[in-house]
Amino acid sequence: MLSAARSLLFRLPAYEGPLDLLLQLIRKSKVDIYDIPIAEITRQYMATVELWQSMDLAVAGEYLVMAATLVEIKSRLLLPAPPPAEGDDTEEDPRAELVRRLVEYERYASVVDGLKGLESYRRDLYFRAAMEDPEAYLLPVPEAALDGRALLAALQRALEAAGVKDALVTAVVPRRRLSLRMKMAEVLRRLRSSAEGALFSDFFEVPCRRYEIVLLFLAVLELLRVGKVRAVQRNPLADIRLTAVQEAA
Amino acid sequence: MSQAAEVECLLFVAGEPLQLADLARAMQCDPMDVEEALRELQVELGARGSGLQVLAIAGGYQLATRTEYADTVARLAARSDSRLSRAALETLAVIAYRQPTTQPEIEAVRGVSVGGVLKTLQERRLIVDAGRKATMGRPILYVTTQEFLHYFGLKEIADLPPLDDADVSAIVGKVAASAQPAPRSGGADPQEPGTAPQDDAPIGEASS
Amino acid sequence: MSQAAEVECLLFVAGEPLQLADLARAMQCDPMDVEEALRELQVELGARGSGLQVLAIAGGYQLATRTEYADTVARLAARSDSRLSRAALETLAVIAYRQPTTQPEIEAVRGVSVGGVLKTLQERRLIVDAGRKATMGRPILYVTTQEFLHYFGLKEIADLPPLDDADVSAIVGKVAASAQPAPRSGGADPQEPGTAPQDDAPIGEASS
Repeated sequence: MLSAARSLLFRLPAYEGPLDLLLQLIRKSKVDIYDIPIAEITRQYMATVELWQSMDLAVAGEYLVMAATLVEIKSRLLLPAPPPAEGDDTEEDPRAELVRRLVEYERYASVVDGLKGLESYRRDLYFRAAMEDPEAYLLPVPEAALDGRALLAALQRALEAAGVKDALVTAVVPRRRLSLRMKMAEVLRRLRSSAEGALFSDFFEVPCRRYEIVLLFLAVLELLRVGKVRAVQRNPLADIRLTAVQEAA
Repeated sequence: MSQAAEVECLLFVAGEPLQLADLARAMQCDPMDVEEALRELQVELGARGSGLQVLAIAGGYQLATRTEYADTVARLAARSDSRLSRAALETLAVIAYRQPTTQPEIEAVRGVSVGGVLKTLQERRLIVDAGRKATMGRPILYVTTQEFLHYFGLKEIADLPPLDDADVSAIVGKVAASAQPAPRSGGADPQEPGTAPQDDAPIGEASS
Repeated sequence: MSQAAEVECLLFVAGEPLQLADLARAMQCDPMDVEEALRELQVELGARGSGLQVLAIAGGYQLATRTEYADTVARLAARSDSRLSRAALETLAVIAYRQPTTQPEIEAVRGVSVGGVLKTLQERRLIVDAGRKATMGRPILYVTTQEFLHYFGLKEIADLPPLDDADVSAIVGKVAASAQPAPRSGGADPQEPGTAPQDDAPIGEASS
């Protein structure tokens, strides 16, 4: 019972509406779509809908409308056939309208797999500058179709993309904020404040941005070059101790 | 200098589908010469085992990578998996084969409401609003776009896989001769997507 | 499948110079193999008289048209009906709502380099250079033009649809805050495109 309910749960999203559910029931029962055993199919349909309801799933109104339709067709089939209307030689089967809708729906549903195939194939093709925006269709925007709304939509698209690409956004800041000179002054001031200097690793505060690491490294190299700082490393890969060179008094 | 190389340069720099007329103007030659040059280019690309190919897509011509190289390219240009849902594909199918068509008509075919799906498809520029139908309520008419063709790698609407028309009309005749108006050419024929909407012809009992 | 074709695909989709390391990663091979593949590709392109060539440029590699075809390409670029690409439209949108704004700010929003797009937009007279911002590097300030208004059928900039969606404003604020030297009111507010840029304040204790 539980497994039955669970399998239904998994299958639930697979139904694209009442027509889809009906078609799948008809296929499963291996009956002729033009001669639907309406009582049996209605029973199965109602059982499915009731199961959803018993599982507290919100059943869309469309499924309930279809349930009512099925019950109505069933009851009409039970009634004795009305006398044929004058001038009408064919007797309308109460199922005809439903069958017509099912067939019509199936026509379109059946090309979906074809479209899926085309979609997959197309997604394996890449166009020029696809790296910038792989989802873009790379079509020019027709001038006539453009107005302020298009522009607003474009901005929103760009901003949403930017919201996702946080790292890229924040990476722009440092370019103009820090200079080597500033960093050198900062390092030197810190080293001068203590007789034993500081460890090279002490300068890195987590989280540390890449540009800060590079800048710090360059600053230390420059200070070493101009002879304002001394570096001592006890053995390979050990931490480097930096000390400020005492200025001649 | 060869015309094949010229056309290659143009397709390369454009990065979007170019029409024969655009190419002919830039190459200062006849559209037929352009077609010849396109064929030559395609042959040359194939002969030297190039990673590129010429595609006839969305009403024009465009250079694209071959599918064999999709994995390599994907490692460089990561894309999110934003394929269309089945609901979106079904809705698109109805629009593509019946265009121009309206929300009530689509809902009649699919048996579910499609407002949200239509909005998504419009945002992705796969369908577009093409005026209003001259029936009660004046519903918006939807048609597919060039982007739709591009999304599915089609040159034109006629390239869509055929909806099995003959079969269906035979079936329709059998089960519901009285329910279906005479098979019309407008909506169901994928060859003529541009056929003017026959106003207020009851399209497939949409209102039933 | 060949490595020359793989490298061709990658250079084709990139649209900007790619470094050996990028190519090697996507091709899952050694940088030396990439160099070999680049040489092969160059030879193949030459042998079949292709309009394209591999350029070693700006520390990377890029596909480009050969100079002989410059005139043909120029005639395409000059076509009167040439329309805006999606990249151009998004860039233009950022400029329209944030003007005056700079290339680094636009790139902060769009997450990609926009140098080529800015050039195109300037050539089409949709944006124009309006002086330089008084920040480090003194980047060029861009604003939209009369032609821009004409193109979009606007009477004035104030006719642009207001940016009132809370989500969008939040993102604008966030992006602006990170793109600006300090969280100031001026830059972060898209409603006040005319706010004068303030001077670069020295950073904290570094100014000894």
